[in-house]
Amino acid sequence: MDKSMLADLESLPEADRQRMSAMMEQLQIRDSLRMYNSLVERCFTDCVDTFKHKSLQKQEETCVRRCAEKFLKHSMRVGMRFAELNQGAATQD
Amino acid sequence: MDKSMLADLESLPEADRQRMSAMMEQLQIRDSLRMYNSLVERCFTDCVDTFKHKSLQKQEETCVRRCAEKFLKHSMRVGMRFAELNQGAATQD
Amino acid sequence: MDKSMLADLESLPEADRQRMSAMMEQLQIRDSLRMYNSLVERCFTDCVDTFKHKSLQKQEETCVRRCAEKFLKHSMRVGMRFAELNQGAATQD
Amino acid sequence: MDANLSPAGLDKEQIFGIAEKEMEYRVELFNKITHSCFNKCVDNRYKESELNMGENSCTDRCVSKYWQVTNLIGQLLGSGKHPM
Amino acid sequence: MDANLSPAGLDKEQIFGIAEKEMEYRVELFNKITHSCFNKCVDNRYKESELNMGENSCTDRCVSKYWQVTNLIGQLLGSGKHPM
Amino acid sequence: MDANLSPAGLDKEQIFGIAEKEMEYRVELFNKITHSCFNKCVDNRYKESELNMGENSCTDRCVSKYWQVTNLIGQLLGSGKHPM
Repeated sequence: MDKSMLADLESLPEADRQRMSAMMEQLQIRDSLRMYNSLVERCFTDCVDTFKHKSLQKQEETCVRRCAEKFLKHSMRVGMRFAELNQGAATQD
Repeated sequence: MDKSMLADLESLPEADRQRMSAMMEQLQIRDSLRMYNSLVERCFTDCVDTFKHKSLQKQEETCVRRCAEKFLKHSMRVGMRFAELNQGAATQD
Repeated sequence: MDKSMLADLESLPEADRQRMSAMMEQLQIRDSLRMYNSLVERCFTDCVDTFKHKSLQKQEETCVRRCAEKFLKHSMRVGMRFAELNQGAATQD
Repeated sequence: MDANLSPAGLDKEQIFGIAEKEMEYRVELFNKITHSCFNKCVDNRYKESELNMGENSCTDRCVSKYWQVTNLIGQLLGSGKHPM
Repeated sequence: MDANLSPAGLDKEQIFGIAEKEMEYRVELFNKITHSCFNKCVDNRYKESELNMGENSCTDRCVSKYWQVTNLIGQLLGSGKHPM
Repeated sequence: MDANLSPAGLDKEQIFGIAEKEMEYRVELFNKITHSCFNKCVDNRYKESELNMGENSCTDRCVSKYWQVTNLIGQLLGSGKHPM
């Protein structure tokens, strides 16, 4: 759907390309903030289950750290595979 | 809430109505893409559970096809009922 | 991230501040409608489980009312705590 | 875009803004009904690609009940002091 | 709208854009806290329409802990090499 | 912003609009793959902060299968009479 459209965009004058990249930048900021929000939600849901205290307990903090690190590593791996597939570089098993 | 507002819109000049319908078109494109994304997510979640292979297995593919077809039929039925209710055509049982 | 930026905004001329508050108003309208949608979804999911009738049964209606009231009270409480934390007024336990 | 700017200016912008939010709301409502009623009514083992009669009549009633819940909560919000 | 365009042009547009994203972020954070803490703290059988003391104090602690998780993960992201 | 307005006017606005939706779609697709494959492949008891070999290879296959499901459903939608 988009290949021809993106080709069209490359033929646009400089000013339009600038606007395009400003738009992408805005989308990336929004996306990063959403990713952050959903990461916090996931790790909170998976790691915090008791509410006898107002402060995070040591083991909850450890769990949150590991959750975030695992998720970020996972997310980078997905990003690499996703990029390969977007470039049609996927191979069969 | 909106009935009076939509009446106001109908009294707007031609140029505004054009802008309005361009806006609706944009929303429909975004909505279609979101619907597509959420349909894929649902059928993937329900149908794919083993990861010994890189390719979809025959039974997974069958499941995905049925899932998508069922969802689309369901969605069209909901759309008809939704339209009736929006028009105040709902009857009691 | 935002404190310096918001300070910048306060130094903007009147016209910009007006635009800013118009933007916030739009976001609040959208947010209220989303909150409404998600509240309905939650109470429907938790309270309605049988579909032998086309109309809400008495006990389902009672459940929905309680669900909505509880959620709104909860939401206001979260709002107060959230505001305190945003102002750095949080204390230790 | 410029062609649509009227002397009324900001007010018209606000009307468009509200109309846009209103449409987004309706689309989101439709999507939530579709997904909620699929979860409640349709067997997700997908043994066939047709909806059977039970699934269809469940869907009709589900949409109707969802709509009633929407109105009921709308009344609660409208009548009360809740600023939603 | 035109009245708000300044000589600074694009930069101001960017400031507005970032401020908008920032506000969206806060609204989304608030919504996620509200829903997460409702799930963790409030009995969803809805036997009454009041929140009891246990639910209220659970909510207070839940919001506090959610906030701490937000800060903790924010630190991890800020200190690390992760491009989020 | 004004500098970018061309004689073609509305058409260019539409191109930008569609390009924006397309990018939003890709971002959302990426996010859904990430979350779905995390749910399917990663142990959420978080006994360590590394992904083990099993989790990594599960992720690779999961992304590949998700992509195939996306294409399969895209074909169904494209070929059929469904207006999505």
